[in-house]
Amino acid sequence: MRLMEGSEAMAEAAIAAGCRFFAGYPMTPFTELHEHFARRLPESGGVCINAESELEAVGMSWGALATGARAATGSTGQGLSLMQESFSEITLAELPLVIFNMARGQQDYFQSTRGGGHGDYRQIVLAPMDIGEAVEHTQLAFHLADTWRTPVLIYGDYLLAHVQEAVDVTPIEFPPVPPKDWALDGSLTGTGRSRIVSPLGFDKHGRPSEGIENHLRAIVAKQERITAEEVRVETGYLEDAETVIVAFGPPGKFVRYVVAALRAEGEKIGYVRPITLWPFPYDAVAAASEGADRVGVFEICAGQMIDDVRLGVLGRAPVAFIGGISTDGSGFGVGPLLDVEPIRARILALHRGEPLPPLPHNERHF
Amino acid sequence: MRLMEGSEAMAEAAIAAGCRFFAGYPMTPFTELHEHFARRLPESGGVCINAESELEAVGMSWGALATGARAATGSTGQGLSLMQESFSEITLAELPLVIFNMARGQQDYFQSTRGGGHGDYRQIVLAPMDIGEAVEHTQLAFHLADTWRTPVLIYGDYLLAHVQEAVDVTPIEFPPVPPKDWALDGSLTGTGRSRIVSPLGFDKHGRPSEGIENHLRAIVAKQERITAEEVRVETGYLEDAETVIVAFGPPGKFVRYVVAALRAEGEKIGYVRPITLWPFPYDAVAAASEGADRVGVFEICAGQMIDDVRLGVLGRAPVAFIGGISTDGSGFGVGPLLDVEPIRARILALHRGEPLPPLPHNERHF
Amino acid sequence: MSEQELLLTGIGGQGVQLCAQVLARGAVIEGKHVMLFGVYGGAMRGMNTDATLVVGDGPLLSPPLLSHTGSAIGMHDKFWRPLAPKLRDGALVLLNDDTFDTPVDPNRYRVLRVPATERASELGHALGGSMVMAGAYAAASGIVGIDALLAGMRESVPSYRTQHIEANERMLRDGFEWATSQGVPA
Amino acid sequence: MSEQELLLTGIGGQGVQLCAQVLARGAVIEGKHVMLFGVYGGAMRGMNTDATLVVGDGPLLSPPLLSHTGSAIGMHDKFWRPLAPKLRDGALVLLNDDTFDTPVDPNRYRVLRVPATERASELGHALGGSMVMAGAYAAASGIVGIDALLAGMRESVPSYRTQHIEANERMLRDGFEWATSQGVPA
Amino acid sequence: MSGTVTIDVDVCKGCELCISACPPRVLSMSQPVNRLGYRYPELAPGCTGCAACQLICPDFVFEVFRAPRAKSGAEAARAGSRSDSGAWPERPGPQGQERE
Amino acid sequence: MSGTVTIDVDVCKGCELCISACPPRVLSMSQPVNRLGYRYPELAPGCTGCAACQLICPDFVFEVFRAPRAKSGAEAARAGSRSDSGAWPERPGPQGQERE
Amino acid sequence: MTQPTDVQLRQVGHKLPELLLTQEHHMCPGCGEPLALRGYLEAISELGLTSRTIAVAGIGCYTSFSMTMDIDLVQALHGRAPSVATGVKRMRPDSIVFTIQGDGDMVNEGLQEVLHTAARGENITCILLNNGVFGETGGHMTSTTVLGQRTKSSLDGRDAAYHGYPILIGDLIAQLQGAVYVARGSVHNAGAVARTKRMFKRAFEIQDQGGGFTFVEVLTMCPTGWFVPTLDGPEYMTETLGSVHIMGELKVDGVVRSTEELHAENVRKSAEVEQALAHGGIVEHQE
Amino acid sequence: MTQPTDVQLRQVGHKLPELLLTQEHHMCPGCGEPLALRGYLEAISELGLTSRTIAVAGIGCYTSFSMTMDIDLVQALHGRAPSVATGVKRMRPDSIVFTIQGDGDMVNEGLQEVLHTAARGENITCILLNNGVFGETGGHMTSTTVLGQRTKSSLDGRDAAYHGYPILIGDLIAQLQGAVYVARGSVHNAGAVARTKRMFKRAFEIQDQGGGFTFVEVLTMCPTGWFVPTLDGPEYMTETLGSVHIMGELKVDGVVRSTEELHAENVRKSAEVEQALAHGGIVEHQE
Ligand SMILES: Cc1ncc(C[n+]2csc(CCOP(=O)(O)OP(=O)(O)O)c2C)c(N)n1
Ligand SMILES: Cc1ncc(C[n+]2csc(CCOP(=O)(O)OP(=O)(O)O)c2C)c(N)n1
Ligand code: SF4
Ligand code: SF4
Ligand code: SF4
Ligand code: SF4
Repeated sequence: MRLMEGSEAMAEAAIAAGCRFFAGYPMTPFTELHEHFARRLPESGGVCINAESELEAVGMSWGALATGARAATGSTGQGLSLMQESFSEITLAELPLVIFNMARGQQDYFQSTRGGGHGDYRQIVLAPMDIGEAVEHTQLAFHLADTWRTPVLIYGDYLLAHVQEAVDVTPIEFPPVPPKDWALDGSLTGTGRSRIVSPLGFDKHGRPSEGIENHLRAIVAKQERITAEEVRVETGYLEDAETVIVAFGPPGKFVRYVVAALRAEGEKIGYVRPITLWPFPYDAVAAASEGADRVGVFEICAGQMIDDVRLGVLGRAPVAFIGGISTDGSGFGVGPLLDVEPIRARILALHRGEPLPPLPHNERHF
Repeated sequence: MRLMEGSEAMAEAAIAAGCRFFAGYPMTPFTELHEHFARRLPESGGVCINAESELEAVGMSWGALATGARAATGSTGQGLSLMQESFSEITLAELPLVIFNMARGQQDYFQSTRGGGHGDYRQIVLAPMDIGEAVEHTQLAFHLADTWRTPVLIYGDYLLAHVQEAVDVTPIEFPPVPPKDWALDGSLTGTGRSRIVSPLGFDKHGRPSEGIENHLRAIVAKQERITAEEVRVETGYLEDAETVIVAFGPPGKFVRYVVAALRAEGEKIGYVRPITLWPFPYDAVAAASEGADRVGVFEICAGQMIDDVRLGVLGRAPVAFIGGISTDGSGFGVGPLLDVEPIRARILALHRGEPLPPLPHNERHF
Repeated sequence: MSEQELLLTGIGGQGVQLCAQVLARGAVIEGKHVMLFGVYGGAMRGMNTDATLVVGDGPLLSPPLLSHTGSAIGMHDKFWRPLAPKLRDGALVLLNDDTFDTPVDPNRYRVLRVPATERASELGHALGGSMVMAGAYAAASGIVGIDALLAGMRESVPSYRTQHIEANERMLRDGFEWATSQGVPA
Repeated sequence: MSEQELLLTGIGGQGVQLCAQVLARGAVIEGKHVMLFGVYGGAMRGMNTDATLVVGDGPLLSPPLLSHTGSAIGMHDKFWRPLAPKLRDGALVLLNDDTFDTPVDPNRYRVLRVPATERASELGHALGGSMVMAGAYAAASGIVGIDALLAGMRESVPSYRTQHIEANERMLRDGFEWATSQGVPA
Repeated sequence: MSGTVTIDVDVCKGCELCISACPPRVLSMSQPVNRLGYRYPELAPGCTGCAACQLICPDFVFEVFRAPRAKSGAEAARAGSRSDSGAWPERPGPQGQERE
Repeated sequence: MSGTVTIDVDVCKGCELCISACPPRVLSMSQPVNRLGYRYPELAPGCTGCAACQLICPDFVFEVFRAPRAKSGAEAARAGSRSDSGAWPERPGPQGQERE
Repeated sequence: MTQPTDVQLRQVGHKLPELLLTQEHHMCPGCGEPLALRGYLEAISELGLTSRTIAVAGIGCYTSFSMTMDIDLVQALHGRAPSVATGVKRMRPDSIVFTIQGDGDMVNEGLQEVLHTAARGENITCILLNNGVFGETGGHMTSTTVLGQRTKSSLDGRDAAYHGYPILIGDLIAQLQGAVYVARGSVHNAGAVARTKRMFKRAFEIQDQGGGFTFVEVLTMCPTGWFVPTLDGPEYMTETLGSVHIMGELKVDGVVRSTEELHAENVRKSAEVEQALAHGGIVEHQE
Repeated sequence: MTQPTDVQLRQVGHKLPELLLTQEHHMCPGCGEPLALRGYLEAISELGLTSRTIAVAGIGCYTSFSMTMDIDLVQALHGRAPSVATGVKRMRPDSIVFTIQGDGDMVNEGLQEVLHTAARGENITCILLNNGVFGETGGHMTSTTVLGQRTKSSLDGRDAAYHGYPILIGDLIAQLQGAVYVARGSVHNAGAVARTKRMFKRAFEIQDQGGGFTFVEVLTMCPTGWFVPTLDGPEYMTETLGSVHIMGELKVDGVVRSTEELHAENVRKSAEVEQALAHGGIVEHQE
């Protein structure tokens, strides 16, 4: 066990999972993750590039992936927005990119789960609530990416990046992944069997090309299989729960804590914590809402996951938003709402049918 | 009346609405729109720049907007993905950008309506079904953008860009928009009352700054007002409709045509055609589904708007997807599904509870 | 249906798009509502080039891609196969006799074989068959009169091609007169 | 609650973050579960710098931002105001006597005023108050013994600052002994 | 130096770049068109086998041969099923640069 | 040339850039710290009013004055409520570049 | 096509580069890009690098060669090829990695990619097919279009006051310390094609020796985008693009050469080629 | 602060530039950016351009001045200021439009923005505050960091083999035909600060006359990012950044000057400044 901040633990976990390439560009709170990769990858026989911009970072990772290497990139808010074109097309190129979205709050749920880029693509989104889970998810991410040949995004935040915990990064054993016979090494150049890694759906001349239409349909069909097989969710105290709270990531850990405390006080409240944001645990939410009187959604943003919750509940119970925008003065997404007290107050108000207390205001700039 | 392709009609309408700045970068099917602006804007006392890339195009428009000019940009798929960072932040800067999204099919619904960029922002999305409506929407877009100080996106496609119709571009009279006292001309420099146009929520020193948290909350509050006031939708044949079809844009025009024909044949089918995709006409969809037996969603993509339809229907009736991915060999989104016959067949199958016919395949590359 | 549909097909270089433009602009000049959509394979010679045209007296309801058509112009039969099923029974079908060999059932459709390339060549413009065809179609379909047709052509020719206007005019007239003399096929 | 919470506050330059690190690493060395979160205003001297620390014997349930705390270290009172309401009744509160003037109710909390800066100055390190404080807190709270504390400090000092290790050690011991001699306040 | 070329007329796109590239000017455009509808080059006597046409042709139409010693190239002229090779030149030339 | 400066000590961040920038070396750092906790410059006699300190100070601490003719600058030395101006130099200097 | 049977006849060059999977392509008549293609494909085979070469292609007309080149290849997005190639090379340091981009792709959309990659001294070869237009989208002006050049966005020729000045990308890259070899070829005639191929060889050889960033720009005809007859392409090109983007080896062994040097060399080389052609051949000995 | 009452005393320079709304800022001790700030703000006021100047700011430490400069201003995103300024200028051709960017903003994230804008000959002034690090995010290496320079990502100094070479952006821009005036100033001492201010004036004057694209780079200290004591900032800077990014007017009236010329000039100017200081003053006459 070593005291590590989340950024370091994630970098260590990535390396333990065989990640050998990383490229990034500084932006708070992503910067430290990049720094840890920069320090540790060369020591582990890998490469970390201080890319000159986010666009270049994602391009470099694309290239590394095309050789079959496990590779990752990441950023924050603005930087990830710049990478959206590439994310969309990397999905079409079926490359197993791992993306660290060290977000400022939870305002990037739509971008992460609906694809901020063009097209019908989706990426698997894992939302760890704390460092322990981040260590697990990071390794899982590389496994899922290779299994499905599709990008996997880890949704982190300022807390996950900077909180320090005593952790052990133990490599996780996963079932084998499909062989990467598509990976390029130049060896088939000139043999008539050369390969192409492309988002366009065309193979080399002489081999049957699916063409764009079939390619897009095949990607969507794969996404439907992922939807069926890869949903992950944690629930608690749902039996007889009158009020169900849905929350994810570190705020989900706060909610879990509060709900446990309220249960101890005898309040019939339960929670659903989506672990994969895409595919979203619609069934779990539906089941949880079945006997409930109300569903509350807590997000540190204006309310985005609530769409998915509503799609899961589908009218079975009223769905209310109990989160809100809350941030420090720098916009890093660590505001006064992210605290046990106000969360408790909002959950209780919902539970008792009282009006929600007003959102607390950030008073300090840090 | 003059025969014009949609691209030309939209450029003319924009100029009629007072647009004086445009910047873009070629990409099919956006290219022609840009060409028409390049030809017509200088003649109209405006400026059109052949920007060196999409990122630069949106930056230039940002600058032009900051001076109070009516300005626009646009692109297609990949190009719009690259602009997402700017779209998000322009929304926070409260600048009235008009965006022409000449999409390849309808696969960019999520990106357009959920914000492909980071954060909680939304942009008003208008989806004309044909040139006549595009001429109207283009003018409306500039009006709404100035009224709300927020970006408005026009969702077009290959058909809208290239179909030619005989049209008259008549300027529309709108109520006055708020004065642009925030627009920069340098005149307040050095007066102690200089202005700042910024996404960050900070005003000049000495004036009360809302700060990031309040600024984000204010933007969201504005978006809620837009949601309440700016929904636009067309419905038809809904009285006694057993089957309701929802579709938008040019495919919506096909659906309308087919539904009209089926009604003429006595089938109890109606349609809802969202005109604003954001804010989405949830109420109209809810009302339409009230007495219906089923709701069908037709989109030329894997199914994205269907989320919004489900959020509107909210369990009142089963919602089925009857669209699909369909494109020509170049990926421009004009595939064999976009045809009266297959649409008719799919609507009828849904209506009669029969299995959907298989999706037609593109056989020609053009 | 008060909306008249026309489907044009041929191969690159035959002037199919110009033919569609001339008819469309002619109809606009006559105050008609018009919708035109051209699909073509880019710069490549010999690739398919299609267009669809809808003309009506009032606002058009028809979408721009036609499932069915009441009339067609076939300049070449290379890419005709997938289009053939779109013809409505009784459709007016004008074929370029010189380059369209595929048989089209004259009992089911009103077929007019136009010696378009041949007549154009006689007028000294081997590549002008599409103008003869436009003239013939205008006459046979009645969607646009000869004056508007000629005016439509003048609008359609780009500034750097104005030298062709006169020849085009001759070919349009020729096709128009030829078709008029033939009478609309039954 | 088997999880022990600590809130630290001070102003930039006082060593608050180092103090938290040393305590945290010490606890890890003793096999405890530890969670630490530092919030600081960046490079600016005189700005607020806070940290929260949770220590427990098993996996921690507490989230990293504390609504309430069972103990606190106040190195400076400049940014104390918003934190004061977080103290649980009976919380252990260690204050740097030299720079913390705001009164803290000794009836409600177990307050220990540590002459940290003064003792550090006497040991020749005017800026070392936070180390004295760490020692004092370790003793008063019992979350970590002196050996693990010293080892934790050694891990916390970056390679280019190793020259400070010895002095830090002296100050940690001093604080630990001082607090032990005082006994835990009731 | 003497040589000859085979001309894969069916892939020619009629750009005529070879015509002016040919130093002895022994290529000229056909009257008939190929299956793509383009006119294509035809070879007149006098080819030196310099390969300029091969290098300048964007559609890879030319195969070039050279006779190191003066010799009838009638066989070559007949070779190539789809070729439209011109007559074999008479003049011998100096040994040029060439490659296997 | 002689001059003096006023020093707005409370905004000084103690970077010491002014110390080495001063040609006659009449600035030196204080022992006490200001409200931000930084030491700040103090002026000794001999200032020429050259304004080097003003130009190099990132925190805009200095106001600089020059006496065109040799003259006691005691008034200036006292001026500025929060200033910590040093003694007025005695030596006159040549007329330097200056501006209103 | 069968080989002539007479053993006395010796084949000169290859009809088709070995590394092409098919002869057919959909480029326009008179397009210069296939000529450059021949150059780099033959350079790879002739240097014996075939079984360890990886290409990264940008988006433009040349993209259709991604499917027909017999090379392990990554299809990049518009503008992004140099970064992608960087990632490839870092994970496959023993491979020869090169990019193919057009001027729109490289000097417009992705200008900073190639500059950063060059400055970083990445050990790859970037190839630019420079026709001064976005061919693929219909012939619009790019950042390399020279003053006076006709494009769809500048039908009367590029005008500095209205459109700004061209970027001489080869010259700019030559200024970067990380770039060791920078050359600008052309395909306006057979001699230029042959010379350009030598540039490709030089660049690949340097890369193979771990020499650092190498760059070969090739001026190519785009009669379609320029709205000129195919036949006039080469001459129009030398008069416009060629007179501003000066052909030659701009930087050799890390040393930048002056425009005067280049000019003198160009005059000399042209004379040599004409002589060689007059003597019946310019295709080089296999190296 | 009140003015001295003795009429004989003449104020030299201004304590605070007129165009600042407050004296306070949150830059680190010893930061060079406020020194450059003084230069361009005073240049604007002294040239009488105050009431028609519009600024566009990038994202870096200097962004905090967006709120405190008394200038109509657009806050751009990281890297995008030159395009934003282009849009502003095209709609306000009579205004003076300038950008403020750091090396991270301009030479990393937005390298192609400034190059395209310069090539286009856009009639604006781009200002670069070059400290060779991303100050704001904690002092990481940028594309201008010189070999051997210490940053958070290169604590042992930038190493060419590992990190690549720096981009000398001023020199690169000087190569572009659209750029008419390119200068590189510095703030390592009072003389350099004064000289840099003259560069700003020159640039703004040219813009005011519609001359075209002007560019002023300023080398600034970032002791925080370099991990050096504030006191050592200027010297560390001249030894690292300053010895590679050579100070001087790199391009005047469209003519690029050689490094030798610049060196000679720098020696001469330094001597002049020392003399001036010895004689008691370097603040210029108001123009
Ligand atoms: C991000 C993005 N923007 C625009 C396009 C559209 N596009 C495709 S190819 C092309 C131009 C290619 O020009 P160039 O690289 O010069 O190659 P050429 O076609 O001239 O061979 C453009 C703009 C795109 N594919 N992606
Ligand atoms: C797209 C994007 N990527 C990254 C960042 C994070 N970021 C903010 S400031 C900065 C560096 C600024 O460096 P520079 O421009 O050199 O200015 P300095 O801080 O050194 O003054 C970065 C990377 C951002 N704001 N936006
Ligand atoms: S004005 Fe000149 S002499 Fe006076 S204190 Fe400042 S630097 Fe020194
Ligand atoms: S230069 Fe300014 S901030 Fe620095 S020590 Fe001197 S007065 Fe203080
Ligand atoms: S458009 Fe230009 S570059 Fe593209 S294939 Fe045609 S000639 Fe070549
Ligand atoms: S980090 Fe560097 S650039 Fe930023 S304020 Fe501090 S010293 Fe200045």
